[in-house]
This record gives sequence, C-alpha cells and structure tokens, in this order.
Amino acid sequence: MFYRESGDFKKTYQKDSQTFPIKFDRMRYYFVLAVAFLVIPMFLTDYMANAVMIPFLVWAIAALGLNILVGYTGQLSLGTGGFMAVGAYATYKLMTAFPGMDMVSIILLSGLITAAVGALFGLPSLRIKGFYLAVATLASQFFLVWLLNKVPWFYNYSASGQISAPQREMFGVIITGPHATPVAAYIFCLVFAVGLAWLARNLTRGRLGRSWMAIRDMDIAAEIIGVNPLMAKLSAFAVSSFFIGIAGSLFFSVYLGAAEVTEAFGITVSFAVLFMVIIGGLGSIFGSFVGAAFMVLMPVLLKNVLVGGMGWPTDLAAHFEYIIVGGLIIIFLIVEPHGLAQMARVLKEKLRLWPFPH
Amino acid sequence: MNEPLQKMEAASKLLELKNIDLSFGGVKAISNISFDVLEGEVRAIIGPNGAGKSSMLNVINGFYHPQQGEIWFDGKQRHSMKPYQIAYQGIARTFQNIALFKGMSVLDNIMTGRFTHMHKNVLWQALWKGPAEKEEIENREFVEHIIDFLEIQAIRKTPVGRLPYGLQKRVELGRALAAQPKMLLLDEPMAGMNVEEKEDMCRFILDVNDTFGTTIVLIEHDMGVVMDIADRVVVLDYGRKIGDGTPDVVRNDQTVIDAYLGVSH
Amino acid sequence: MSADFLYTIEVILNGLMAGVMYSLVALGFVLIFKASGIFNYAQGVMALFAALTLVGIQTGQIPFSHLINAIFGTNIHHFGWQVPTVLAIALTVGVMVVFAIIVERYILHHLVNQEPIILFMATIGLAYFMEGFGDIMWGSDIKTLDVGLPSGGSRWLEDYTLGWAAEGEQYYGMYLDKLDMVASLVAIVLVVSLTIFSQYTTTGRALRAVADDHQAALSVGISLRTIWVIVWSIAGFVALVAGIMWGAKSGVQFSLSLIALKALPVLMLGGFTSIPGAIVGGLIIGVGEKLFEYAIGPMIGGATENWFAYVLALMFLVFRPQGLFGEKIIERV
Amino acid sequence: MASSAQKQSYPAPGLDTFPKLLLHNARMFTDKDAMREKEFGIWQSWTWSQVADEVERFALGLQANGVKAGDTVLIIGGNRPRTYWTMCAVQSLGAVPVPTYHDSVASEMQFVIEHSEARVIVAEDQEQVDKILDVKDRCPAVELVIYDDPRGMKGYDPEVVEIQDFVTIQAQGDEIRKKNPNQFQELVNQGKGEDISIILYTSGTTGKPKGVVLTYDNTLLTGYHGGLLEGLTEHDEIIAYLPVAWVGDHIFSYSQSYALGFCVNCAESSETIAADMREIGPTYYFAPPRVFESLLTNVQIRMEDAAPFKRKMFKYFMQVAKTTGIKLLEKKPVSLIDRIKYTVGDFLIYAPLKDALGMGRVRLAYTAGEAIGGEIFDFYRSLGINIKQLYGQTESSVFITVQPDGEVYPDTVGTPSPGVELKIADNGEVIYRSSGAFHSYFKNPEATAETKTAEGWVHTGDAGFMTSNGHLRIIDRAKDVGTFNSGKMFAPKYIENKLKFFPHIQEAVTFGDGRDTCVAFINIDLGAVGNWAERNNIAYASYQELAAHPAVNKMVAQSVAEVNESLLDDEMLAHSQISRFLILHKELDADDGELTRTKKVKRKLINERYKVLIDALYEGKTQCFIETEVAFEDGRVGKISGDISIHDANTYNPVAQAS
Repeated sequence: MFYRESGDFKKTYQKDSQTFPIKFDRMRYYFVLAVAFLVIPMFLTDYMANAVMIPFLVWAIAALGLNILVGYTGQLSLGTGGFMAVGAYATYKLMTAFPGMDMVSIILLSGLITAAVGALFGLPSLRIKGFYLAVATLASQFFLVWLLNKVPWFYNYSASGQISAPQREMFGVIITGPHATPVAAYIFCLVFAVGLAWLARNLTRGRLGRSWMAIRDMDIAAEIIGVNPLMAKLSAFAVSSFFIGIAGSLFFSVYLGAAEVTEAFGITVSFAVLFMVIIGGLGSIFGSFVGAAFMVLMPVLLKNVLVGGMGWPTDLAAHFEYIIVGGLIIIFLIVEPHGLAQMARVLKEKLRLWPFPH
Repeated sequence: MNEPLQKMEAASKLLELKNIDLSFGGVKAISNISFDVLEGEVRAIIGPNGAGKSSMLNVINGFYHPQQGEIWFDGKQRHSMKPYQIAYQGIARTFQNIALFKGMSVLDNIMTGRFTHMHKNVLWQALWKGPAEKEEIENREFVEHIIDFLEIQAIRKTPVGRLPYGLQKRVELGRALAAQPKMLLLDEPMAGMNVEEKEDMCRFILDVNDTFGTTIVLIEHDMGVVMDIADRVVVLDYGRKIGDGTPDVVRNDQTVIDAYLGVSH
Repeated sequence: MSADFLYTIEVILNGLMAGVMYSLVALGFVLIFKASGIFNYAQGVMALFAALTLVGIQTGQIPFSHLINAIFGTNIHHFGWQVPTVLAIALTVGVMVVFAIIVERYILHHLVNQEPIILFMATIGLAYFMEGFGDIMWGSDIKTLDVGLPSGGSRWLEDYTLGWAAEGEQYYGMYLDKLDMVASLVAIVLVVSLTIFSQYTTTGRALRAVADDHQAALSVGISLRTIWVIVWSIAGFVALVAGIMWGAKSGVQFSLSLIALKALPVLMLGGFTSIPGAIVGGLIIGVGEKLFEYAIGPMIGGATENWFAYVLALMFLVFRPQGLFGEKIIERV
Repeated sequence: MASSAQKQSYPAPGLDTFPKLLLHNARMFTDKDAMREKEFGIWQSWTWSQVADEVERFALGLQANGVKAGDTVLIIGGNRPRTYWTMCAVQSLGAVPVPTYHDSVASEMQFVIEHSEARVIVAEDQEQVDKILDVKDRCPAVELVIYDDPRGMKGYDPEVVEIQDFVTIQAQGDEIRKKNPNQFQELVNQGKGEDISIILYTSGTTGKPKGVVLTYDNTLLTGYHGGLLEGLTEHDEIIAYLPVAWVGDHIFSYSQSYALGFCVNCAESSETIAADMREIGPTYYFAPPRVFESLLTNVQIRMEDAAPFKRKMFKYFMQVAKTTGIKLLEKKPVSLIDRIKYTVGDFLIYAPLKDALGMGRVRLAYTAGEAIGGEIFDFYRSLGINIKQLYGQTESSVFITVQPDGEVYPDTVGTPSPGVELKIADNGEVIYRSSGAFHSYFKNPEATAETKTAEGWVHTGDAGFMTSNGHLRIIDRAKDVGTFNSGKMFAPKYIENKLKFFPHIQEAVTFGDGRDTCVAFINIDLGAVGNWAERNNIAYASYQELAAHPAVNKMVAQSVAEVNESLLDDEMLAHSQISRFLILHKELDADDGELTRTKKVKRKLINERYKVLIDALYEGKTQCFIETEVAFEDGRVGKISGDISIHDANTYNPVAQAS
C-alpha cells in the first residue's frame, strides 16, 4: 500500500544488491536509526534503559550471533550461555589486568577470545549432526561454566566467586561500574549492536555467508562446488562466538556490573537466546532484533501487569511468566514456524502487491 | 610403465580411469572398469538401473574412493582427494535428484557456484565496501551471463523452492557452469522432463559444450537423447563395462543390445 | 583385598545404580523420539510434574491454592485427607495420560511435519509451561515424597563386607543406599517390560513401525494420533517412575527437572533411537562419572559430574557419530 | 477546419535529419541517458554521446562494407538499442532503413527482402539469420547479413552469403574513424529534410504488404510537433515494446526521442515486460486498446480473488474515481468532499494500482489503432492517467487527429494535429493533407496514385464524420462499410467494436453487406472466460470445448442483446442489429492468416474460409459442421473440426424503444 516502485530502477550492481533495494524500506531504515540515536536518548529514563533498552540490545547481539550459527549455517547450538560467560570473564580479566585499556578494544578482544573458544568447541560439528550436535554443545555449556567456577584465577580469587566490573569511561563519560549513566551505556551498546548487525549483514551476503547457507541447505552439494565443510562450520562457530562473546562482555560490564557464572550464564540463557532466534526468525538479522525485543519486553510487561497491576506475590507472577512464555512460544511455533521476520516478509509482499491479493 | 611416459599418454585425455574397483562392505558396485574422457567431448555413461553409473560419477568427483585403480585428471594422478578439492581442480556436477540450496534465490544459488573463483578474505568481506564488493560484482556479472545464457532472467530473484522441476534442473546446471569447470558431470539431466524441456536441455548442453568448450560426462536414460548428443558412450552393466565407443558402434553391439536396449526401462 | 579396591568396587556399584536411573530417564526420550522423531526436552519437567502431582494427591493438597489465595485473598491449602499411595499413583498415571492427550491434541497435531528443530523448540516451550504450571498448581516449595520405599544404607551389606579388607586397613564395609537398590530393581523391571512390550505386542510393533515410516504405521491400522498419545502416556509413566525415585531420594523440587540434562549424554552415547543403547549408555555414564569424580575429581576441585558425562559422550561421539547402537548413517549422494 | 499548410519548423535551424539531431543531442545532452536496456539484471544505459559513438562506428563500418546513399538496409530485430542505432547509422549514410516484423515467418519475410532489394540485412539473432538463410536462394540480392547476438552463431559459415558480427563491423568503423575523424560528420551533413528517411511495410489487411516511403520531413516534423503539442521534454521516459517496423514505435521511440531528447527503455525479455515497465515507470506510454483492455481484465480478475472487504473497498473507490477522477483530470470544479474522498482513494487504491501497473509516473498515454471501450477508457482516466486517443496511419506518420487535453470523448478521436488539413469526402471517407503525408509507396506508383491525389490529399480508407464540436468520429473502414438490401448503411467494425468491449469477447466478425440482416462470428476471450469457468467450476480442456459450452453461449447471447439495445441510440445504425450469431470453434489467428500481424481481421479471407458458417447463419440452421486448418507455433499444420451451434439473438424494435 505504501510502496511506490515505479521509476526506482537500478543501473549498477551496487545499487541492485544493496541491503534495502526499495526506496521505502531504505527510508524506514534510516528513520529507525535516527530515532534510536537521536530521539530515544532524549526521553530515556534510567528504568527504561536498565530494564528494557540495554538488555534488548545486548540480547539482540547474542541472538545475531546464534542466528549466524543456527539460522545461516544450520548448526544447532545450546552452548550460548557458556560462550557469553567466556566473553564476560575475558572482559573482567582484561579490565583488571590492563586498567588503561579502553572499553572498545577490551570488548572486541573478549569477542576474539570467545571466537577462539567457540571454534574449538565447534570441532565436533564435523562428525556430529543435528540433535547430537545440539547436545554436544551442551557439553561446552556445562564444562565452561564449571571451569570458570572452579578456577579462582578467572575471578581473581575473590571470596564470593563473583566478578564485578570496575568503573571505566569513554570520552569522559562513565559507562561501566555503579556510577555509569544509563543513557551513555545505552548509546555504547547501541553502537555495538548497529555495528555488529552491519557486520553480520556483510558476512552473510558474501562468499562466506553463501558457503554457510550452502552447508545448511545441502552440505553434499556445497562440498562439490568447493566449500570445505570444516572451514565453513568452524568459521560459523568462530564468528557466532565472536558476537556472543561481545554480548556476554556487554552483559557483564555494562548491564549487570557484577556476575556469578552459574546463575548469570546458566543453561537457561542458552535456551532464552535460542528462543529469540526461533521466534525472531531463523536466518534473519532483523529477526534477531525482533526476537530479542519480544523476549525482553514480555517478562517486563507481565511483571508490571501481574505484580504492579494486580498486586500478586512475585513468586506466583514468576510462575505465571513461565506459563505464558512457554505457551506463547508454542503458539508462535504453531502459527508461524519461521518467526516474526517471516510474518514481516509476508506483510511486505502483501503491501507491495496491494491492492492485488497475489 | 614409468611415470613420465604415463603422463605423456594421459596428456591428450582430460580424465582417465584405470581398473577401478569399488565396493561397499563386500558388495561390489564397480569392478575393474577403465575408460577415458577426451578434452572437449561429450561422453555418455549408460546402463540399466543399478549398473553403477552414479557410483562412477561419485568416484570421479571424489565422494567414493575406489579400493583399486588409478584416476588421472588433467595429466595428474589423483590420490584420495576430498570432493571440495576436486572442485578446485575443475570438476563440477549436477545431481539426479536436484540438489539446489532451497533457502536461496536462483541468483544466490548460481553465485555460490562461483565459490572457487572468489578469494577475498573474511576481513575484506566483513568490510564489504572495497575489494570484497568489487569481487562480488565481477562475479555477479559473470553469473548474469549464465542466467542470460540459460534464459532464466525472469526468475532471477525467485527462491528456487518455488520453481517447477524443469527450471530447477536448469538452475542447477547454471550453478555447475558458474564454476567454469574443465569437466561437467551431469547425472540424468533430463530425468522427468517433458519433450520441450528435454529439447531445451539438449540445446543448452550442446551450447555449453561448443561455446565454452567444456568437457561433458553425462548419465542419461533416454537413449534417443544420448545417441543424439554424445560423442562416445560407455555402457555399464552390473558394475562391469560391456561396451565403449561411438553411439552407432554401441547401438550395434550385440552384448549391449542384450544387456540394455533389450531391457525395458 | 585392599581397601582402595573395595572402594573402587563400591564406586562402580553406585555408578551402576545411578546409571540405571539415567537410563530410566533416557528411556522416556528414546520412546518419544523413536515414535515421533521429537527430541522431547520436556521429559525432565514431566518427571517433576508427575512427582509434584503424586505428592499433591497423596497429601490431599488443593490444586491452585496459591493462585486462589492470591486472587480471592482466601487462605486454603489442604483438603485435609490422605490418599493411599497406590491409588495416588494410579490417579497420577491418569493425569499423565490426560496430559499426553492434551499435548497431542493441542500441540503435536498442529506441528506435524515441521522441521525437527521446531518440534524441539516446542517441547522446550512445553517444559517452561509445565514448570510454571506445576508450581502454580502445587506450589514451588520443596516436598518430601514418601511412597514407603526403604532408605538409608544397607546394614547387612556393610556387616557382610566388613571383613573383606586386608589386615590392618581401616575399612567399615561397603555402603550402598537401599533406595538406590530398589530403584535399580524397579528400573530394570520397567526397562525389561518396556522392551517386551515394544517387541511382542502389536501396539509395540506399531510404535516401532512409526519410527521407520509413518505409512507403514498406518497400514498396521493404528492412527498416528493414537500412537502418539500412547507413546506420550508411556513416556509420562516412565517420567513418573523416575520422578518417584529421584523425588524419594532428594525431595521433589525444581532441580528434579534437571535430570533431563543427565539423560542427554546417555542419549548421545546410546543413540536417540535405541532402547538397549539407552540402557548401556546409562550404565557407562553412571560408572564413568562416579569413577572420574572418585579418581580425578579431588585434583581438579570436584563437582565434575555435571560436565564429565557430556565430555565423555562427546569424545565417544567424535569417533562414532551414530552412537553405540545407532544404525550407521550412509550419506546417499 | 484546422490547417497549417505552411512548412513547420525544425527543432533547431538545420536539424532536418535524425543523424544531425543525434550529433546535436550528443552536444546538448551529452551525459543524459538516451537509451536503456535491461540486460544482465541491471539497466545498461547509454548517454546521447555514447549512442552517437556507437552509431558513428557502425555507420562507418557499414560504409566500409559498401553501403551507400540510396541503398536499402533491412532490419530484423526486436526493441533493442542496436536495432535503433542501426536505423540511425543507415540514415547517416543516406541509405534507407527498412525495419520488418521480427516475429513474421520466413515466407512473409521473403517478400519484404525481395521487394526492398536490400543488399545488407541486420538481424538480431540466430533465429532471424536462420529465417534469412531459409529464403536466401530466392533473394539473390542479399550479400551481407550482420547479427547482433552471437549466441549460437559460432561456426556459422554458409557460402551463400557473408555473415558478420555487429561488433566486427563497428571495429572496422573504428579503424576508419581513426584515419579520418570527420568522415561521419561529413556524411551526416549531406542529409536533407526531404530525403527519404525510412520505408515501413504496412501489413496490408488485403493482399501483399506495401512499403510506405517516408521522408525526414514526414517523420521528424510530425513527431517533433506532436511532441511539442503535448509538452514532452528530454526528461520523459518511454518504454519501447511494440514492433519497430510499426510506424507508431518509429515515431514514439525513435523520431520523438531524437527530436526531444528523451530516453527510450527496452525490456529484458518478452516475459519480463510488465516487471521492467514497473521498474522504469515510463512518463509517456503508448498501447493499442487491446493492451489496455487485457490489463483491465487482468485487474478485474485479480481483484475477484481479493478478500471481500478489500473487494468492497476497491469497488467503492473505483466508483468515487468514476465520478471525480475524470473531472479532476480535466481540471473541472469538484466539491471538497469528493476531492477528499478521491485523495483517500488515491492513497488506498489508485496510486498503488497505477504503480503496480507500471503507470505510476505516466503523464501522457496514447491509444490508437481501433476504437477503445468507453468503460476501459474511463477506468484509466479516472485513475488520473491522462490517456488519449489519436487517429493516424503509417501513411500520415501517425498523427492525423489527437484528443486535446480537456476534450476527451470515448467515441471520437479528437481534432486535427498541427499541420493537418482534414476533409470528409462525399463517400464519407476521411481524407487529409499534412506535413506527415507519406512520399510514396515503394515501387508501386499506381497504389500511390490511388491513395494520394496530385494536390497531396491522402485517402485514409476510413469512413467517418466530424461531430458538432469539431471532433472526428470514425465509424469503419470505408471499403468495409456496406449496404443492406434495404439500402441502409452497414458498418461492421463499429458493431464488432461494441461487441469487443465485453471482456469475455476477444474478437468478432459481422456480416450484412448485401444481406437483409446482420449476423456475427464471436471469439471468446480464453483468459477471461476461462477464469470465469473455473470460478463456476465448469471443466474444459480446450478453447473449442469452452466455446461450445451452453453457459458460455448464453453469456455471449446476453452481450449481443445488450449491443443490439445500444445500437438503437444511433439512428444511423439502429437497423443493423445482430439477428443471429455463433461462437467460432477456434481463435482467429495471424498464423492462420486470418488476422494481420497487428491483429486486424482479414475479412476477405474469412468470408471465403468460413462461407459454410455464414450461409448456415442466414439459412437459419441451428447446427453446422466445420473443419479448418490451423498452424501450430512450431509450424506444424493440423485440423480442427466440430459442430457449432448457432443462436438467434434478441433484437429490439426501434419503434417500441422510441415510445
């Protein structure tokens, strides 16, 4: 209905293969960016920042990472929590070891470290497929958590076994530690989220991305056109873990501030992120964001309604939350197994065809 | 026979198979088969079902590793290579039951065929702008020529899943062509096609052969087609070679007639 | 015999018994996976739910009392009667059957021929749902489950083995928990009967047929839907048994649902489709992790159980991707 | 009567030929796109300077291959840049380009090749070259064949004729240019306005095609002033998809593009035209009525499947459009309410619809060739598309009359174009004199004499009259206008058009000359009726089956009755109501010679081929067996036969109606 495509023709391959070939979509995209960077910061309350926006961005990054692995490469993984933990602890160690180092490099480094670990745990994927692999990735989940919990060096021998982020600044603004300003933290995360989304788009649209999807869709055919399964899968694990590591890093340093591996990065985290990816839509960058938004917003809403609105005891509300989350997931899978992104795609097609039905 | 001499001999031949033996857990799929493929010819492999035709192709592009025998490609002997390495050597193929990447568009499928011709590393790709994009566009141009060649412009951006069978086959051929292979293996390219589709496919195969000079090895059930387009034919039966030569030679070979043409299929 | 040796034996025996329990849970997975190709992550929560229900019925709890209290400000919790264990169990089985029917009717039925991962996610959703549901229905406080199973170490065995150690060594005899022994017995009985069921009854064969291909199953004359209900009911029953055992041992609480995670390595080892695999795998894992904890655990800070099983299975799988008894996967080209 | 006999001006002094215009544009609009073609997935574009370069090299190449002033060069190609460049290249040598219909079969082509005496042929691809080779032995004059698309041409080397690649010729031209950079300019300078610019073969409705010889003054001036009148500029966009051999395409996509400097776009392939048009979004568009008609049918069919709510909304707003849209288009006063309604409708329906049809940017659309149905016409105008009818023919370089903005009536074709004098001859035939009036018929003086008088009056061969407001109204082909035994006038085409306005009627042929009453053959529209059949789950395997179905016959009978009723309004024609009709068992087809390539009915031939049926109609039979030969796409010839049921139509009594 809103699409006017006459006269929007492409004279070069750059233009033809851009991310948003249709003018209307392009405009919408820029609009969203503008709002995210300029408008939201002006009205952002601390609560909104800490309860909604920052977690949303962090989870979105994690979802992006997992989507690269599950959605684009077809390798089911339940190790997300473990990898996030690696990112978090890497950040902690780096922050404490090199107080002078700036946050950006620290976070990127943590990402790289996680990537290395991820690649290592990706090795079995060569021999193992499907659910066997899924379960195998649980191994990394449990092992990593156990390791980070058992070896005191990782949490600098702190008695509580906790790690807590020291205060750090960017451009003179405090972004980590107890005195961080939420808006600054939000912008900081936003920059990463947008940057990484852009990165993900570039990787998935090119040679590497196609090799991933080839492996996903038909690994035999992929191999005969020259895709080396080892490289494809390991690169997917590495890149995916890079994203997840960064997510973990931000999760700890900017969002939580302090964390204890077993409760912050348990298996529930792995599932939560997997939900985001499935609900958002496998193999869709946009989907990763929507999925994250959904999984972050719903509990907040429920809490506000049940506890705030109806004055129920929190534990009861928590149980209800489980019921509703579980129920919604099932309903989603039944209504649209390919996730919100697919719904969006269908809607868009309908609008482009409007007024015609098909 | 000493090495260099062997090389000499192999030179004019693009592919040579010598006494290939292949068996799965004691079951012999191919026994002591030798034949060669000359540069630029259309070579057909025929035979009744279960004669070992597909196994033959799988040996050629490295899915199966024969227990016995030598494989010479492009003048070099091959020692247990992985399929993807063989792709880099210049062998592409299509499958009997279409093996396209269902999740991707026609364009992406064929672009994936360019894999062996793209070299920019991950960092460049992550940046996209600059070298990676340039490489992408160069290859897109090449792919567009294939799309034009196969007359599938209209479906360029359609997801392959939505296409009718005949077109899917064409796209798969496109994907194989995109690799600019020295040798192209076609596993029943016309299976399940109607008359027009078959005619088109024949035209494409022949055009490929003389426009790009690609050597073609194909398995096909439709004898009419084979006899029309093949330069030479190998006939297999129960994993043995029972005939080899030009179509008319094969057509008039008694053993072949008994073993194959006699058999209804 | 040296004490260390005896200890080792003890450890192995404990391992075996733990292993039997693992197999029991794994069995639930295998049944469902064989019949419907679904990796039912909810199996663990089913055990928890079953146990909760059992306790609830036994002690005559009022379902949803917390919820009711929260809404109407009332303060109710018990009917004030006790239900005999056997009856309670029977009722719980009934509940699990109903549950199976509901799952088939409202979930599986709408998800037929979706990709496995979707179904898998659905079961995770189901797990979440039931966890919340169970808690709301029966409350989330830790409950003790008493179905009259013996507990505590076996004196007899201790006394009997007391003298086995070599002269001059400190040895107090072998310690095995009665409950564990009973549990193992029950588990073994259950496993055997299930095997018989699936081998020698039409329904059982039908179930196996489904695993191979759905058309075949239909030709047996049992509709897919009934089969699924049956399978899920059986899985529910298995879950109940597992729930009783683990519940009796360490109380009925959320952590009970985590036994699912215990079973996963067993599945990797034994394969998702093989009943014997589940059993042998369980034993291997059980013994393996106990021994590892006993021998190496102390050196690396202990608590190795929660990952060793996985790593073990992983190692194993890398060399034999199809598991212990899983049929070899030949890639058709 | 409108007239301007005095010579019209050129775009700029001295710019009296297309090659001159080309060089001019190359200077004026150096980097502006002159031509685009969708190829290899994107819109390959050529600026005016690039086009000039292409043309120059090819022209010099042709010259090197012996093409000289006065020669004819045959062009067989679809709407591709090189086809148009070839025309200009040939013209710049003073030679005459002769475009032909590239979908015509070898035998048809042979006539043109022979008659035009072409030495050189520029063919698009292997398919065309093969046709030429088929008939080569009968066309000895041909020496050189140049092909555009090298696909499959590898190893083509017939000794009968030399074959060259387009680029090779251009390469040769390049060499020459290197030696003498000014040669092209000099060649171009030799051209004059009164020179022959092109020969267009009209697919004659009867007999062999005639080669219409046109001069630059014809095509260039007519095109230019026609464009000026409508305010076309170099910023317009047109999509070229109609046969280049047809005068319309020559004027719109060549003459006007050169004269005004706008860009011509070529589709990627025949099956992508719709999509490509949507991408380009032309601002200037021509289509024959049947195209607009099938578009509308298609829209209606697709909307049938829409959800009830959407369908209601669509119907409602189309109603709004009918009442308001046209007024707005013609800048007539409209109440605020209606204006608002229309704006809403525009957002919800019209704009997206236009966009989907690729007409989102159309400023000016023409239709011509035959009468267009009122409701079809109104449909587009109500959407805000300024579609207008024009009346013209090859001999007039298209423009004879055009509907001026604000004076658009479905049943007239408008007022005389600039530089056109118009008269109605005593026999009711429309005759004109204009700057576009053709030079002569190629090698056919007597035909020329028949058509064009010494004073330059040209006979259109159409019967018509001027309405009170000075608009021309065409009734029929003059020679087709017959008389009933009653002596009253019988205008078959007029009635047929009324019939064809029904979406489910594809083609109609009526008879009545020298008879007492009028009877009709009907061709149903397989698309529309087929869809209708599916929705009413009527099974059918072939056109024939569907045509024979009683329900279909009933539907057609209904339409015929409506036509009869409408005929009452026109006292000139009230008596020519259709008394009986039948639905033909096969579609009238150009491949069977029943229609011309431009899909006009060949009456004479039909009269002979279907005599049995005509007689049956008049003898009052209700059944009739017929067997006819048909040519399939692949050239094979088969037979179709069957019993055709004949129906009486309800006719209305003028008197009863009057009372």
